[in-house]
Amino acid sequence: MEIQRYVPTQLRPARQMRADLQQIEQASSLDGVGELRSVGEVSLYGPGEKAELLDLYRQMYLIRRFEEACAENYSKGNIRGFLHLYIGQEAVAVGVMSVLRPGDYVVTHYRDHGHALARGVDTNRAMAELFGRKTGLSKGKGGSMHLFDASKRFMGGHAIVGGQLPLAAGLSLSCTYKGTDDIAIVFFGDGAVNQGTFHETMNLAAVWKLPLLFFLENNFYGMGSAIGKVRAGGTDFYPMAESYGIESVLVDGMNVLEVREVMANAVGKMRAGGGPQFIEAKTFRYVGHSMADPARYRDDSELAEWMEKDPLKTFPSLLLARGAAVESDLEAQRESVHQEVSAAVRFSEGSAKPSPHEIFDDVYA
Amino acid sequence: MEIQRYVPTQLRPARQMRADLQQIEQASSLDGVGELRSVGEVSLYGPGEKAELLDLYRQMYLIRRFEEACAENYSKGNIRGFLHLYIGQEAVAVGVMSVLRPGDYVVTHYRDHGHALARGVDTNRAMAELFGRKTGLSKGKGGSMHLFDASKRFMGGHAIVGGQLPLAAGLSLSCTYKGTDDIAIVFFGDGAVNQGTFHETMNLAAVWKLPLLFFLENNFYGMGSAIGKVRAGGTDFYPMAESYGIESVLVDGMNVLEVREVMANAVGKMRAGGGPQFIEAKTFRYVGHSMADPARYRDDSELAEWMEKDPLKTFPSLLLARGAAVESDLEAQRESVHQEVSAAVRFSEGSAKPSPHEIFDDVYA
Amino acid sequence: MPTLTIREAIRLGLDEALETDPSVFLMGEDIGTYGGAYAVTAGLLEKYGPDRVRDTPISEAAFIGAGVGAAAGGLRPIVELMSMSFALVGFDQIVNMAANLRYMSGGQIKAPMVIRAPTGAGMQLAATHSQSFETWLAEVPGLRVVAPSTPYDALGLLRSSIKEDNPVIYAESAGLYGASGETPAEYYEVPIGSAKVCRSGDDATLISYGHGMPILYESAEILAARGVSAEVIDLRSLSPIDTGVLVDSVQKTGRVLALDTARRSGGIMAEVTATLQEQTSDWLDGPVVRIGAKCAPWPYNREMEQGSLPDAQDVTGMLSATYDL
Amino acid sequence: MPTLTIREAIRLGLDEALETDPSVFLMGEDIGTYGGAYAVTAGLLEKYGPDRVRDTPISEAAFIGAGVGAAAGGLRPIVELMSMSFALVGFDQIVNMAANLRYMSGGQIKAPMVIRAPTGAGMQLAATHSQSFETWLAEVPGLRVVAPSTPYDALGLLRSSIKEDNPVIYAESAGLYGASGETPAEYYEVPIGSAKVCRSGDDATLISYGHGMPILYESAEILAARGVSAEVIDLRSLSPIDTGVLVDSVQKTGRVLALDTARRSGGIMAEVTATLQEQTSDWLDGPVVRIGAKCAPWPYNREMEQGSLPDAQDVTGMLSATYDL
Ligand SMILES: Cc1ncc(C[n+]2csc(CCOP(=O)(O)OP(=O)(O)O)c2C)c(N)n1
Ligand SMILES: Cc1ncc(C[n+]2csc(CCOP(=O)(O)OP(=O)(O)O)c2C)c(N)n1
Ligand SMILES: [Mg+2]
Ligand SMILES: [Mg+2]
Repeated sequence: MEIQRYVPTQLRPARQMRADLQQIEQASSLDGVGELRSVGEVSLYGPGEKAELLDLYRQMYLIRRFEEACAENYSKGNIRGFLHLYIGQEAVAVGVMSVLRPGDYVVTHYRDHGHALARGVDTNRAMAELFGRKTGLSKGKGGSMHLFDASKRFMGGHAIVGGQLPLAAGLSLSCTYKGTDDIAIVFFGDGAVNQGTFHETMNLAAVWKLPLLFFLENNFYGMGSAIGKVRAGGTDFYPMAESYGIESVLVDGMNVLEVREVMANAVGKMRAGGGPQFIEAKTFRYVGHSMADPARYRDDSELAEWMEKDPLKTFPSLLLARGAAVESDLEAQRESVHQEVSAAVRFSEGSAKPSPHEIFDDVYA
Repeated sequence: MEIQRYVPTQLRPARQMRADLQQIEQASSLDGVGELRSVGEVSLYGPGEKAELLDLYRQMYLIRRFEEACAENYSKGNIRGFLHLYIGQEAVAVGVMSVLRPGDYVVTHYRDHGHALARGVDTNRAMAELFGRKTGLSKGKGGSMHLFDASKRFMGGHAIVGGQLPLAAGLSLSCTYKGTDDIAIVFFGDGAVNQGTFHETMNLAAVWKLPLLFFLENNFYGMGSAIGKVRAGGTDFYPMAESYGIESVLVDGMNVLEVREVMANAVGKMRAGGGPQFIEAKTFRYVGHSMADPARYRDDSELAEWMEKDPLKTFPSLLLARGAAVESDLEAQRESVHQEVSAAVRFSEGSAKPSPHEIFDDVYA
Repeated sequence: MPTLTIREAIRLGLDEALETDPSVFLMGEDIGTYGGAYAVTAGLLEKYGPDRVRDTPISEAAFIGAGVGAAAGGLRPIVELMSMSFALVGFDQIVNMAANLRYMSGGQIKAPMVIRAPTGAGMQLAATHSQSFETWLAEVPGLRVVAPSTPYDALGLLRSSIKEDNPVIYAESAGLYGASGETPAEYYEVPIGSAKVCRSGDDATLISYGHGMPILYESAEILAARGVSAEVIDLRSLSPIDTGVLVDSVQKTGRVLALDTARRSGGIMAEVTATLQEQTSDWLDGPVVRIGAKCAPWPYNREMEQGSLPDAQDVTGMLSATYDL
Repeated sequence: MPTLTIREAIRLGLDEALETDPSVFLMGEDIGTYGGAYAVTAGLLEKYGPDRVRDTPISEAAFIGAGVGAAAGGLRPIVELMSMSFALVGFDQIVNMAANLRYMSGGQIKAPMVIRAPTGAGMQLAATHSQSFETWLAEVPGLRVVAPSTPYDALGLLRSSIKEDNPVIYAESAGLYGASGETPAEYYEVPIGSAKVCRSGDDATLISYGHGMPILYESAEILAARGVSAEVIDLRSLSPIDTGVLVDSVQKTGRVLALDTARRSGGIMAEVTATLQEQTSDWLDGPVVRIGAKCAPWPYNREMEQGSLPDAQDVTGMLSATYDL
């Protein structure tokens, strides 16, 4: 079967939505998001925004470096079980989270480090969880696939494909039930679209007009299966949202600013009571599905093409080109990230392991 | 929530597909179907076709009368458990089955009497099953919701909403696997569309190009739930098939000839290797969901509107008007049906009940 | 004391919770306009409106999971399944999500929700609609499972279940909705995890729950007529099982029979049997007697279905055979 | 005799069936191009092509059900699940469809299919990925359930499972794929429903299956060193259970321990315990000893996970405590 490759020109340019967006911004409360600008207008930053842009870079770099440390520590046997890296997809998590408020709920699948870190989860405790330590977010009980931080409304880390979607629907229901304009967002992969829960949750969210943002990270493979082999109707998923009456949009998942802009638009509509939204980001994981996967099922050339759009190259270049940062700004971020990640590894190594009698803790409330 | 009513003019007239159909008929082998004519051309029947048309009437009348006898015997306590009547939807089953060949597989849900009878299942044994007798199709083990006749490739009768769809996919796979041009058809209701299995099976059938015909009997209610309350995106389901790359069509489920024509078209394409097809028929059950349901959730006027299109009135009128039958032809059919149904009840009453030791039979092959 | 049916007792408990706790809401197929497949929720939509009595699509996986999410978001959803048999299409959401969420998050999240469902055979609904999956769910750490057999327990356990901070499976014997009994007007609760000695006796301990209880009462009467005094215990809670009450009774009587109206092999009575033979072997006059339905799928035909279900003759017969009673 | 790992033995069995029986085909997630999550099916796509080695979408319910349908249509599908834990999203198709189809149709239809899946804990995959649902499925009338612990049994049971006219759950202990052993070059089968006495002894009977077997062997060695001669039995088949072999052994030894690497409560060993206490109570020196994993969801952390799993110390310790051995 022929696999349709992602062609950037298929994207609905985020900029077309600017008018829309501005209306919405006035109508709703996008706390802490500030005025959004598309890529071409980055040079128009104000003083606060420069720091914000740099921070986007820092976060993407943090995820990348954190995961490189994960891979390293997996080889050393400090991390075990299934480990799924997010490397290549960083622009998605960072762009998305930059738009959310503390009251919003975030739910994702097992490829969750990037989402957790971008949501502001403590780096030490995230790494300690992977090390299976007592100081880990889930006290060592969850591991890589089950990162949780309820204080950040980061509600996991779920390892059954598609299983997280209904949970997120319920969380979003709790937001409207309580009369808030908080929302829930749920991340899932192209493979998860083939689970019945995807379909059931799309319908439920639409029928009940839930403030649930379906965020599909389409990285073209579900484990070793290229989309075209396991999915009818092409490699674009966002058009199918229409059959549920859910508005949908496609975005370049390698471009953090576009993600951010598309998100702000969708979230604005949701806070104003518009019901669910669907965003599909085209992206790519550079490494295998998990540490066990050498990714023999795909071409090096496919990877190489995507790496040209690597957000950790393109975004800093843009910042430099537009005068939003100078090289030393970037270097300072990288340096601080290196320290943060090393500290997280040291923290984890130094943390106690849970004792066997804790097996029975946390089974019941 | 406003419930969208079915408006006949929304139908894609079956006749528009005539050109298409003729091509297909030449390309494939529609054994025993004969040349199809749409309603307006019924007067052009040849001698064999007259008998065929009368038979369509007979079958619809048989289903109606059979089910009236079911209701009667439910009140008497001869039939128990859940009993779901098909009254009002007869044109669908009869139109559909008239196009199928003996090698095709038929799978349906718990509202299955109509499908079974139209498929040619023995009336006596069908009724005996409802009576829970040894002579029943399933030896009294299945009851109303689980009619099976493997010799007719009638593969049930399934009582878990949506559960029958994957089974039908597997049956259709067996057809192509063995290199035949047999197909499988699966019936389901508007409520079943909300089960994950619907979505998963649509995708699987499309990806694997299975000869599986998805036949949706949209009777506007799933038990007491009007579609609009439990389903996003309106009361038409057939457009969503497109998001799986499955060709779909809407048909008037009260018009047996239209159903037949649309079916012949779809089945022709499938036999020619075209993969799955989707047909949605708008129809209505005149009675409650099951014998326990007085159907208080809907207006009498809605029912009255549908009953004006009752196939057991409109179809015989058409036959008379076009000269395809005279009143005595119809009367003869009715008389023979009455005898058949009475005989089935007598057969069932007279049949032995299974003995308790048979509980353990048929658990394992 | 007012006399209520189990159906009415449950409705009362739901009504009361909706009235007093704004975080409580109901979800399920046809629980609103239709009033519920077994009419348990009749009238509640009219009283509390569609935000609190929510008709769902036929999407068990989605709305069970949405219940978990709503609970994790601070609400107290009560989810109705039309049948325990339909739990299967949402089993992953119950077993992997509701039950594991707290543990996987290291105790950060709680999911206080109740899943109610009619369960059991006896209504000629055949193989797919007559099953008792509460016995499987009772094995799952993280869940609580209760199963009332009287209106008193139905109301008392429902109150405890709604207050409980863990997900609770509330199994309603489909054949008992119409069973009636006295229910105090004053507020009371029946704690989860407490079995009840329904009739005390010295010669044998009879254990069951739900639909099995009427069979035990009938058996006890037959035994009494023979001069055998049977102690009858209703588990009421399948998770946790109140082992203490069972062990005390068996230590007194030295003879025990565990009856399930679901299939005999596996299930909750295998667990009860295994536990009792372990903890009371020094007191027992013979093996624990285990009785259940025949190990076949449930047939439609009435005689076969009734023949598959255990009855008082089976109970008294097995007791004589094993203990010479 | 050639030495194979369990992984290789299963692959050999699949290869052989594909080669000899045109009605056999494989379905599952990533079993083709990727070669299978545990590399069991590696190389088979290349050899037999995509019609017979079918990569599926991540739609367990659909493709398990499609397996049932294909079987009902006369084929012999072998369905791989990436994990027994994922059976839950397709549980309805297994329990209500595969198991009940024959019964509901009054014996008209048979569904000869095999569902293979890695099962069990020990790989730090945490709560949702470490479960052993074969013990639930073993309770379902209409299904057969087998679970090999050696390459010999893996191949022999796979052959029988593929020939079997009923749906078979073939549970592969995830921790044992690499275990190796001798496998005759001549054709043989291991019948479904036959337990194996792996080591004979007179003083105690030790029973387990799958991943529990290495623990029993180690225990038997420790006991032997103490002068206690243990008979070790591998159930191999969880449905039906070969009660005869178990009863014979217990009648000889008078002492019995049943070990499960899944959680202790409920499950197959509750059934074994309940059955043995009933059928061998006159021969037993004490209660049947039942050992299993701790009753909590599976934790990720290695020490906790290992602490949760039973080991040889638990076995020998419990035997001494109960039987003074
Ligand atoms: C129900 C279920 N089936 C199978 C798996 C095994 N599995 C884990 S991840 C995965 C691939 C998912 O792909 P996708 O949704 O595209 O996400 P990605 O890994 O690409 O981020 C599979 C098959 C699972 N965890 N749950
Ligand atoms: C999984 C599952 N959930 C719920 C039910 C109960 N139930 C039986 S039929 C039905 C309504 C189905 O409606 P629809 O699919 O529209 O078919 P119709 O009855 O209208 O023919 C429901 C909710 C069931 N049998 N299975
Ligand atoms: Mg993917
Ligand atoms: Mg309907």
